[in-house]
Amino acid sequence: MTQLREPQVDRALAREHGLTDAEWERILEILGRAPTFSELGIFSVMWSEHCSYKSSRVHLKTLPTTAARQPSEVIGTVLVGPGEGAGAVAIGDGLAVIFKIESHNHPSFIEPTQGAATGVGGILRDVFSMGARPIASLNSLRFGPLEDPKHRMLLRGVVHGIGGYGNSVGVATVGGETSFHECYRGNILVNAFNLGLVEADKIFLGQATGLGNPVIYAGSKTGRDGIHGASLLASAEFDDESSAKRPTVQVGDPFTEKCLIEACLAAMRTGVVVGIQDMGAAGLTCSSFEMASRAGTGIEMDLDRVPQRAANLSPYELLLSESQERMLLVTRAGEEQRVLDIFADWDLDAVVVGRVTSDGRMRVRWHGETVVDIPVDPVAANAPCYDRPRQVPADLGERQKLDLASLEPESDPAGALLALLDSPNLASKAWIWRQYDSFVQGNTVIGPGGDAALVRVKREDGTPTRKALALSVDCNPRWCWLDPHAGTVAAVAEAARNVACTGARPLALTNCLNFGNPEKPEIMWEFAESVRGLGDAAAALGTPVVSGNVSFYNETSGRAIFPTPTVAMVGLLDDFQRHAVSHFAESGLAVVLLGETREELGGSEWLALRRDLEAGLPPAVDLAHEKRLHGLLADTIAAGLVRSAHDVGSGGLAVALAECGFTGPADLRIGCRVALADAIRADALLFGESTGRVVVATADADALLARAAAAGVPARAIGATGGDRLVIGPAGGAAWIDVELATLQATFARGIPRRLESA
Amino acid sequence: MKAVVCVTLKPDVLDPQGRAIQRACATLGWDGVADVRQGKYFEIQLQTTDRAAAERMARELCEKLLANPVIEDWRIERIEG
Amino acid sequence: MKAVVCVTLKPDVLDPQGRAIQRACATLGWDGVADVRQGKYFEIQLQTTDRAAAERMARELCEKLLANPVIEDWRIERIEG
Amino acid sequence: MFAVIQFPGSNDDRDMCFAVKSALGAEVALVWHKRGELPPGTRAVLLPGGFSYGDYLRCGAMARFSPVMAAVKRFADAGGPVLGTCNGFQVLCESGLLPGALLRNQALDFVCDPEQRVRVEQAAAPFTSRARPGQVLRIPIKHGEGRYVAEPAELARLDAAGQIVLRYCDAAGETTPDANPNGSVGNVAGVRNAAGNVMGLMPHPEHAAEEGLPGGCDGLVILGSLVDWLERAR
Ligand SMILES: Nc1ncnc2c1ncn2[C@@H]1O[C@H](COP(=O)(O)OP(=O)(O)O)[C@@H](O)[C@H]1O
Ligand SMILES: [Mg+2]
Repeated sequence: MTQLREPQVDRALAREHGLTDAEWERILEILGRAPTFSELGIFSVMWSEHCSYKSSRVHLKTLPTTAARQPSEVIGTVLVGPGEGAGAVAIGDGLAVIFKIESHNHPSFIEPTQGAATGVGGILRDVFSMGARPIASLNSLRFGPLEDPKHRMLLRGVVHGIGGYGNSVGVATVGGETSFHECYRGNILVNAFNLGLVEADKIFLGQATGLGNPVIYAGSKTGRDGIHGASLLASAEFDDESSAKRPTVQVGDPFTEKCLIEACLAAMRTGVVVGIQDMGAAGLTCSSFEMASRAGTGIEMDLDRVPQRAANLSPYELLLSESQERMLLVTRAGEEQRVLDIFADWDLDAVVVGRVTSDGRMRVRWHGETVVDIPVDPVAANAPCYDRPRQVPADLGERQKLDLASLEPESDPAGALLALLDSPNLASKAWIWRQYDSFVQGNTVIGPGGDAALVRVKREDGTPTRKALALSVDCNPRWCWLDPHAGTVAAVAEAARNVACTGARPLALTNCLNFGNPEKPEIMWEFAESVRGLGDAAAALGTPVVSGNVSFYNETSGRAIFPTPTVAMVGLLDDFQRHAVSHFAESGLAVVLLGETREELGGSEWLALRRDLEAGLPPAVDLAHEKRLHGLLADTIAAGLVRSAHDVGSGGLAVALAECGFTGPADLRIGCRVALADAIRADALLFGESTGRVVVATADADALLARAAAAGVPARAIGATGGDRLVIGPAGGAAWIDVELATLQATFARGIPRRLESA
Repeated sequence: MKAVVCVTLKPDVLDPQGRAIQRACATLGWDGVADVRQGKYFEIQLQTTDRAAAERMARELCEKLLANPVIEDWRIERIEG
Repeated sequence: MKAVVCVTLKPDVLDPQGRAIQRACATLGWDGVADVRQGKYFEIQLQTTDRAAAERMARELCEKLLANPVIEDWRIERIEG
Repeated sequence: MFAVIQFPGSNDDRDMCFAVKSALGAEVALVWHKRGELPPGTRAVLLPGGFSYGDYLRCGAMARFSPVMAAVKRFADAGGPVLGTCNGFQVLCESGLLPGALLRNQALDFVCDPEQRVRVEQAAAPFTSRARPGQVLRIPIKHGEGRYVAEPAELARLDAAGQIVLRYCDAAGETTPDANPNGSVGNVAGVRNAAGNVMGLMPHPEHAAEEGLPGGCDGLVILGSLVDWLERAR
């Protein structure tokens, strides 16, 4: 028998494991003795920021997580809220959607292709482990400037990783967002979202119930990869030494994942599975502890049975490995063979590695020796929780200062429009999404390129329904830096507005909160403000927060990223054939602007690009107006009154009108002629980013204006579609902008490829 | 001169391709195939006639472009020409 | 024994990956890189101690699985053990 | 009955079944790759898209050794119609049931385009009888390794024998380099065997088979031709 030779476990080693002295004392208290090396490893990962949410829990608790609507068969009811693998919301017809977004920032910075790929793999497992078939993915990406060759390489690598994995597993990637900013030069963001479909009464949870039930390990073999990978990487700042103490980065195996999806869904159909969870961060440890903790049980495990890829893995390594594509299942005792046979048919390893016990302890044996014996709850449910000090950033006043009166007006509006369309943040992301399979599974009604994606709902047995889900992921990090509360409110509002532009009603949201080091009071203030904004907006719009993820320590050499609370909104449309697209679909329609344009240039793309200034207050958000606007869109699109609706976002009205002209099918290009009468400065009219605005095209402007008035939504007919130019001017005066659409389109299309081709 | 370079995944890193090939061998009845690791192979034509210079260039290429040191090892198999 | 095998595209088949690497070299300022061809590299652990048997197995593997004769050439680089 | 072969890693298998069943009303069954025989009553075989065996090594290289492929080969040798789309096309080439090979796209990137056009070069049973010669179809593509290659002599022979069925083209039907999404020689998008009963194509007809979705319905020209042929042969 191999003798276990492990380092001396003491306070110093605990510190090396990222545990504080107070946490070490707490471990001694819980155990009544010093932990074994394996136990120390377990405490260290389970109590890491990544797994325990110790700095964020007090704030996240305040979020609205259930819909006001009841009971459970009603559309919009939250069936599973935060805490499980992902959140679940009823969509009627006995169906539910399950979705979540998660970060894979640090791994993607170190190895962009594999880091992004394993991010996609992880979020898929969160979704299908609950019994849902994953049907649509989104991704939110942030890089440093494309002028930096390293960031061109990172962009390429990340996109190859997301595509390589998502395409192989047969899940459509239907949308996302991508932006570039100096603040991400040392720390890119890769947030991956997935949504799955499940029968509402067949949702599986990660729980180890039933005394004596077998615990099954299924999927890839365990290797030495990623020990302290995701968990510790995501729980500490980056510095120049990160490369030296790098853990082994995991490589994704989408083929195994695809087989796992099918095998797990088949296993769940047998009716003998009582609980299932993926092995994500902290691998076997985290999944077994969480499953036991949720069920109030214990687990007894024999590590020698774990399928192993490498020779001589120690118990510490077996417990902490973050090898990908692995699942943990609990089945009814005596019926496990049915499940094992299914995995065998898919040529996947599946082994009974333990049993459920009743004493609330985790007992792990290795080579006949007990290497772990700890109570489950103090490790899992009762992990440390900190209310960290917060402080308003010293320079916040400076950030928010902007004197519009002294700001030189735009002298070349057409040039500004071209410059905006060419800028990486606004330019076409087609170079990215053309590399994603956006229509596998045959449900994509609107793929990437519009405001929100639209995915028809088809039952697992292949029966199509008329319903569709609208999906959008959004955040304006600059706004969040200028005012984290207002910026986060705006992110929720924009995501919901994008969803509403298809005709869908916003249902619920998930979020990924990417921030710097929470131990710094200024960062913690940003975080708390952002969570407050998230809660306020979610409550006002009636879209509960059903799942989410926090990514702290997005800093390099002491410089934090802008606060980046990514919001992904899911909406529901009753009839997928009755939807609106975001581009003009016909000539001769009236162009109507819903919402009001105010003199707001703070935090705008125009200000950053043309005045080299990132300052001011972000535009105000009126959540009551937003809600009315979303309702108006849903009603008028369902009534066939509105053919196209496009959110006015970054770059303002001029950019939105240009996009309406050329983001449709390749051979469809429709210009418009628009007159703006508001009495505010022209550059704010053209490029200001006032929220709550949507450009719609309609064949019956009078009817639409009447509906808008009845709904209390400001609306004004501003022009008509047609021709091959974009013409915008003051009412009755010479045009500010009069450019051929083809020119605008070429600029928009080439913005990113052009930069990638450069040396 | 020509440099021949091989880039392989580090031993502890999962090699899904190699594993899939090994499994395929087993199902095809080639039981004797115990393990397969797949890597990349490069033939690089260098505009130099100096062996040492060629080796230096090849090494730099491997370090900066052909391999990601986080997951891959590289080896200059030979310099010929 | 271990067989090391290389599979390369036939000379007249376009190798865009190799070309992309060559171009990247040029833009990175390494002008001396005239041409790059990329191929695949396999390390195969064979359960035999007989060199001739190992060679036979490796050859069969190449012919039947590792290379597609329409587009690829293969070469047993070495048998070691 | 149509048999849709399901390899581990197949992705468009269920979509293919859906298209054949709901758009054409034909009977269809998913057939697991480990089966040694096709189900009784099989009248046409469809090899779907996806990433069989992860497409590790080479696309389609390992799927051709799946037990069911021996049965598919016997079926094809006996004159039964076999259609491979995307990964299915790759499997057919690797199996030697179709000439040529499919390599990584020239631009190296995966390409997804719901608006790809192809021109029908041969309007004939069993796969393209519903088309006019020269007709332009809009059929989506999504693949990373779709660059069709064959030696020049072989290609000339295929052309002369009418085995090149589809070529990538623009909306006007011109087979320009710009309309070629992956660098295939001669813009080849689909070929058939000498006997004419085995065909492979990179585009996905099953994703152009439903009104109201952006893929359109041109895929039914191909799948429907096969249905017509089976009706007539009955
Ligand atoms: N990383 C990505 N992956 C997939 N689609 C993307 C990605 N980035 C942007 N897109 C798509 O490009 C379009 C424009 O994105 P964005 O500029 O964020 O739009 P908006 O400002 O309307 O929210 C959207 O349809 C979006 O889904
Ligand atoms: Mg957006």
